[in-house]
Amino acid sequence: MSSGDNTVMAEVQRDHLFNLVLKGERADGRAFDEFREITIETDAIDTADGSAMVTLGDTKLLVGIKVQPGEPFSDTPDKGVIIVNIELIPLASPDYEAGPPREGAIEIARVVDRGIRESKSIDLTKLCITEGEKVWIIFVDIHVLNNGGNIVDAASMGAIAALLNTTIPAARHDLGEDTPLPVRDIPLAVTTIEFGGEMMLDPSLDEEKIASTSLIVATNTDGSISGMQKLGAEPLMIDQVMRVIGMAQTAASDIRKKFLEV
Amino acid sequence: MSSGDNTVMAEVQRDHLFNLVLKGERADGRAFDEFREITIETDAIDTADGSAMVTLGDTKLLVGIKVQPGEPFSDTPDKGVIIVNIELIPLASPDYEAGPPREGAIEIARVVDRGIRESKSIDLTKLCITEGEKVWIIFVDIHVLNNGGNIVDAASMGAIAALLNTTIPAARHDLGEDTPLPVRDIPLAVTTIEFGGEMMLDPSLDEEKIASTSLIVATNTDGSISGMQKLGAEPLMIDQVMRVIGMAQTAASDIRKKFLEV
Amino acid sequence: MSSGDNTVMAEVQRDHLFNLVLKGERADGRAFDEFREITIETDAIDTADGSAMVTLGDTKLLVGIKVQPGEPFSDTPDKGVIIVNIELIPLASPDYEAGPPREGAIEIARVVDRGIRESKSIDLTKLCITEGEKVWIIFVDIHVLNNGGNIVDAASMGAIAALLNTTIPAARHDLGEDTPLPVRDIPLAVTTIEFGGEMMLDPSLDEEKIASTSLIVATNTDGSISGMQKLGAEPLMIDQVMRVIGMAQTAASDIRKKFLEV
Amino acid sequence: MSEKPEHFIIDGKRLDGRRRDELRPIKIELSPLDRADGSCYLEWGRNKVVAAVYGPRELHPRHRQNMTGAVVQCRYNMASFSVDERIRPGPSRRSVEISKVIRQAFEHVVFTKFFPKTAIDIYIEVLRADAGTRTAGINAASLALADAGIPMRGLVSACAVGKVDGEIVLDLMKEEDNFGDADVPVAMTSDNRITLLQMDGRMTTEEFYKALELAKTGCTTVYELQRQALVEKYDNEYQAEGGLDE
Amino acid sequence: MSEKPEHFIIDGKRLDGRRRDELRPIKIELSPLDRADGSCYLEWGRNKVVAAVYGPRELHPRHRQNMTGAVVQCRYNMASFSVDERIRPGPSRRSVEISKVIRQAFEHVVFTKFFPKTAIDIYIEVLRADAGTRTAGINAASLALADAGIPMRGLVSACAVGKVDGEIVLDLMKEEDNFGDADVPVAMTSDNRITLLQMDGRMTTEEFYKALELAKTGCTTVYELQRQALVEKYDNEYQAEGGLDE
Amino acid sequence: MSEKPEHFIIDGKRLDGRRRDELRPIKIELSPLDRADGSCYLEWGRNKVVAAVYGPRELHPRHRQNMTGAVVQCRYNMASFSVDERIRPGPSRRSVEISKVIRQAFEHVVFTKFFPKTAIDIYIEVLRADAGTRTAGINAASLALADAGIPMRGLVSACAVGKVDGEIVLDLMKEEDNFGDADVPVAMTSDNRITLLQMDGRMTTEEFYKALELAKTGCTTVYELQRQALVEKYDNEYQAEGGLDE
Repeated sequence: MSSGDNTVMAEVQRDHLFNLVLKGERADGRAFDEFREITIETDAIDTADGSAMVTLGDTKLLVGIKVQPGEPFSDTPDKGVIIVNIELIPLASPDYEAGPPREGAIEIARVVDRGIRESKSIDLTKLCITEGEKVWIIFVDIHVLNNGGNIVDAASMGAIAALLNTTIPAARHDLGEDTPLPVRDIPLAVTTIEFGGEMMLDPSLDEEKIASTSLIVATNTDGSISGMQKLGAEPLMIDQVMRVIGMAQTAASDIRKKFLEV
Repeated sequence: MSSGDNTVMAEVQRDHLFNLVLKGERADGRAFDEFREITIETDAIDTADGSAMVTLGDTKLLVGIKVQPGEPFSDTPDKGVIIVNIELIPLASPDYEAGPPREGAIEIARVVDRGIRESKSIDLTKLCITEGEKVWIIFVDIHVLNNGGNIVDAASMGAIAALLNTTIPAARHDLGEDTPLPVRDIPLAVTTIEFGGEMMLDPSLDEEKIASTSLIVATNTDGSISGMQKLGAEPLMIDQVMRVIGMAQTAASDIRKKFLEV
Repeated sequence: MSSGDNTVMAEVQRDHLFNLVLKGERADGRAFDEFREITIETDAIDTADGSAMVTLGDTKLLVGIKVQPGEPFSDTPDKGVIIVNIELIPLASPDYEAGPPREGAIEIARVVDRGIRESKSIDLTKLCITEGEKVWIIFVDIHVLNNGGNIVDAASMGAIAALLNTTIPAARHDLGEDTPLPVRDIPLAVTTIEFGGEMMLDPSLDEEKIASTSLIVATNTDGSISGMQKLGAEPLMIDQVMRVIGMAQTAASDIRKKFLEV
Repeated sequence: MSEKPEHFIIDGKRLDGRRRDELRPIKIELSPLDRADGSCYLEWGRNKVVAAVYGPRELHPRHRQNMTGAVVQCRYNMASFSVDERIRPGPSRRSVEISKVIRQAFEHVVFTKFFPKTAIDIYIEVLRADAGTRTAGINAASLALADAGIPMRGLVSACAVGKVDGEIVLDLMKEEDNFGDADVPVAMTSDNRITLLQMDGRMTTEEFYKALELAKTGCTTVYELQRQALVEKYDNEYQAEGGLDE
Repeated sequence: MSEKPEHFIIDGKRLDGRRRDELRPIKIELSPLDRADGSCYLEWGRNKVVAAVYGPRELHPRHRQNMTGAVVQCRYNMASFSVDERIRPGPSRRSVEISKVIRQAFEHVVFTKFFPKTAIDIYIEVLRADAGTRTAGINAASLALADAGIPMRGLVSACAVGKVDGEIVLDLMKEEDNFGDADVPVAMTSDNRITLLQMDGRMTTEEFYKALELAKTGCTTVYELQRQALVEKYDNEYQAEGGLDE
Repeated sequence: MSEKPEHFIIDGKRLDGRRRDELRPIKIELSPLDRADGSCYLEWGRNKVVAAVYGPRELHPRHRQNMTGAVVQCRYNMASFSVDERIRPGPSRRSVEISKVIRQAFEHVVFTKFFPKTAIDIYIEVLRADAGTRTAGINAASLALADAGIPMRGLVSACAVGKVDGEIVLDLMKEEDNFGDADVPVAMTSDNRITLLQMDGRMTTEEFYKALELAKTGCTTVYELQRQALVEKYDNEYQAEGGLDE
């Protein structure tokens, strides 16, 4: 299948989608700035300290949080640690292979990680147990079950939803009473692809494959930006970037209100 | 050679062995429930804390035990640890390759491990030095030198023979006097293959290759069962399983008496 | 390129160099016992605790030293540790590949390591901080930037030059005042190749490729030998070995005086 | 980590109220994933597993191909958050062994001969683990294979039997698995051909025979649930496609 | 590890005396390595990086080849002694990500179509790191590509912009990077097409726009330095080869 | 770990009673393993090693094949229990280096040209290590190659020489190796062509010359033992096959 990317079928599909774009349409009938259907179910897994099952169109993923005491980094002895990991397991797509995470998975994990970290959404100083010795380590494990396109946005929603749902299991470790993880902001990463000169949100799998370039923008509740990553070979102009930022802010605000500020 | 498995020669050999089975015979003249010649030489390696060199027909392997202080598992703070490892080194067979242990080696190691562990042959609570901090770790390393078939049974004999021969090197670690490792039972794994509707013990290399299925049964001195593993695609019926258990018990009892209860 | 090693071009080059050797000549006009131009620039990298940039003809490499507190080996509780590592990064040659160090890199690192260690150039007992608990670990990282032949000799010069330039960063670790690393001797490894019955020092890349065999000899300031390694399939006779030792001693003495005893 | 209970069976009831021969509740959802050729989500007590099947499809690298039939491959994996103590991602010795025995549980029933040179890939992900994840995985994988339209002799059904307080019981829950005397995972076809059999612990021959017989009734119950799930799905599809008018 | 400074900008001057829109000094040396097809050594403030390019050359294994163009590959690596705390040799998650975004920064400008089935390999080694190693690496790699004679639409120039003390500044130094509010590495062509864009930290939309505009002027300055280095080199070669008489 | 002895040589005798130029006892058993094409078990003092040879046989992957001759490969490995402190299974930097120098010790003597595209694999397992495992391994491998019928120019024989208490001695035992002043492993053909030479420690040129001469006599003694083992084996086989009547 992946070997078919350069074939006649791929050409035909590309042309078809391009012609639609010229008419201002997308294959599934959505507007360019419209997301597919979203569901977010928290508390999905009771062995996790926080969890969320997300569907975004056909995309389905599960985020599980584990909170454990551990050593701080030597350059931030008074801060907790967040570790975001994404597993693109072969169950989720014919294109994924078993083995250690590859470039693509590492990039997604790091982009989601920066979105959370840079927004200062989690006050890491509150996760210090004994300075220089013991802090809470927050493992955010993103388990993709079905890749229907736009893993990044689904992972971003799932990660913050699961964090909002997380309890610090202090009692289990004889470190006092359980408390909810303090979350101060709701950062959301939104992916925009460029194709045929148009900008589109929430790419489906087919759209993702033919996109010339894409830009991920993470924004916060107050509209500020806390992360950005350009993917793909085609360049972008400054005005295009600014337009994408606006689209991402609006979309993130909608999703935040509908699904996360409850 | 391994690429020849699907060839005409393999077909011919299969037919030949099948015709023998119809006549109630095996290629090397043994009865279906007869083991090849066994030798077990303990104390083979004086750098090990216990050791045994086993030959089983053409199969030859060396088991070395190392006992070292180390940390217990967090869920069993008052118990020692047994770690069984098998090395199918390329010296032992044209079919083995260098590299980390593969599926087959891992399975054998785990089956031998369970046979010992589940029989409670080693009283792990006696291997505790300081609860939660320090216990004796028993490394059982099985080094296969010549694969002539039925590695599992040879490894099982070698492992328990070496354990019976093991000294806890307490003096070397300033932890009191050396004592023999306390062994309470003599579990033995016995492999039975099914071929042509017949059940045969101790498969040779050729028999192993053509077996439809095989069942490993670990039994103890009192005849109780402490481990079982079915290998291969062909299914077994309940009555076949029960028949195999009987064969394994008898064979194990013979081997135990002849070689291990000295 | 490396696939061309068995080609007609390689044959032609071999013949050409062979004909030169018959006339007592080398392709670059050097005498058989003559080194290419050497430059050694120390203090090249201020994030390292010691460093040296070496050029040897076209060969260019950078040695960086990092000194960190760490645990001693259990069999030498009162001694510091030297760890020599060489990175044959793909930037340095079309023949190098990314990935963990291969046979060749490991051998070079170990030969350079032994040259330093066995000469007792560094008094490891002076690197003990708290016996059995904490000692200084000296990481000697050799970063090859351009492989123009004879990496070993360049690495050996670079390693000792960088060590002579190294400060123990005690203050940074609250372990007293910074002191220079005590270096007692200046061991140097010199490579001699055999080709067409002649012995030649400091092989260029082309000469290295066609050498039948080579012998690395590490010698010290007093002329004593502190390391040797034969590479390549062709055998050597005892008198050849002794001749090579003499060449290596003379060459090392020259280099030591010119570049290292300042 | 909980403590070992003093008794596992009190007044004929187990810790979760079940009888000795009773299975935990099972919930099956077919085809939850659309990228895979077949898939199944299954809850078994507090276990949550999902299985997906891809294939028959081209097998790389080529030297692994079998000229005379499909190669069945299996990867059993536990999500890092599926148990109390976080699991490091990646294969462990345990998961490698379980992947192998699950694969062999299916090699007999899949008609591999129809698809030379291809692979049939079974992926099992444990999202939430209680005792019995391998048998739950097999039951889900069996349905995912059917959902993918892979030709098979029949379904494989699995359950574990074990021994606690000296008694043989069906379908161990976590405490029974951790602190009990024996655990016997079994998989079989609907005509009681055993395709997976493992054993941990210590049992007499008589106990073991009783255990296998109990496993047989357990697998039969599971088989009925599996069959029903498939029937429902095809009924629904049939009606969705217009029933008799089609 | 230094402490966070109280102020980053005092009397309009930054900690190292630069203005808000001023780059650190840049020094370029072309073709320092003769094994590579093209190479460049670059110092940027206290950063020291070297880039080498090999290719177009045969790509192995074959299944990675692209029938319709060259495959651009990139490996960004930090020497173990390039920072205060020794780095373990080998790829890290960070270096894998940076290698990827650098590769994509060049895929647009390299005329890959001319060289089907081949690889163009970009290697970047950071010998001494201050803030901004990825942008320094891109600038060096751009020149190494030119030095290797790889046909390109134009050079790629890169610099970072950031926010400290609430102000947008050009080309963050280490303290500004470690303790500042935001860091935006940008790479673009001479006609301001952005080929790399990342962002760390927190900024308003207005600040971000200002940052991009500042990055544009920074990249333009870098571009002039790159161009000048190439012109000088070709001038020298021209004269070395006999100037007009040739 | 034992302590360093005060003297290594007392009244002309070494710690184990040997003279300066005396080898430890050597015991050779040919063909102990039947799966390999050739094999040899060898005890040397308290060292116990086994060597096996496979080949000439097909070499995979194909790009490693040499069109003009066999590729000699070697894997030297120590069993985890072969020394006092357990060794983690798998290759170490030390074993990789030793595997390489052993391979090169044989490349000269094996007639590789007869077998293009194939591999000749030498496997050496150290079951019990005292000092001198690499030389013991070479001696065993040399016989395993002969046992496998690989055409060779001749046998390779190896031993170590060293320096203790300021004197040059043959065949270091463990204490001498651990605490002595130098160790020189040597392998050579019966006409004294050196195919392996390494050195650890510190020696003057004169001492080194003496060491090599002593190694020569040591290797000659080893060669005689190797030759004798082969002669005995072929004598036995000849008689087993019926002697003159055959």
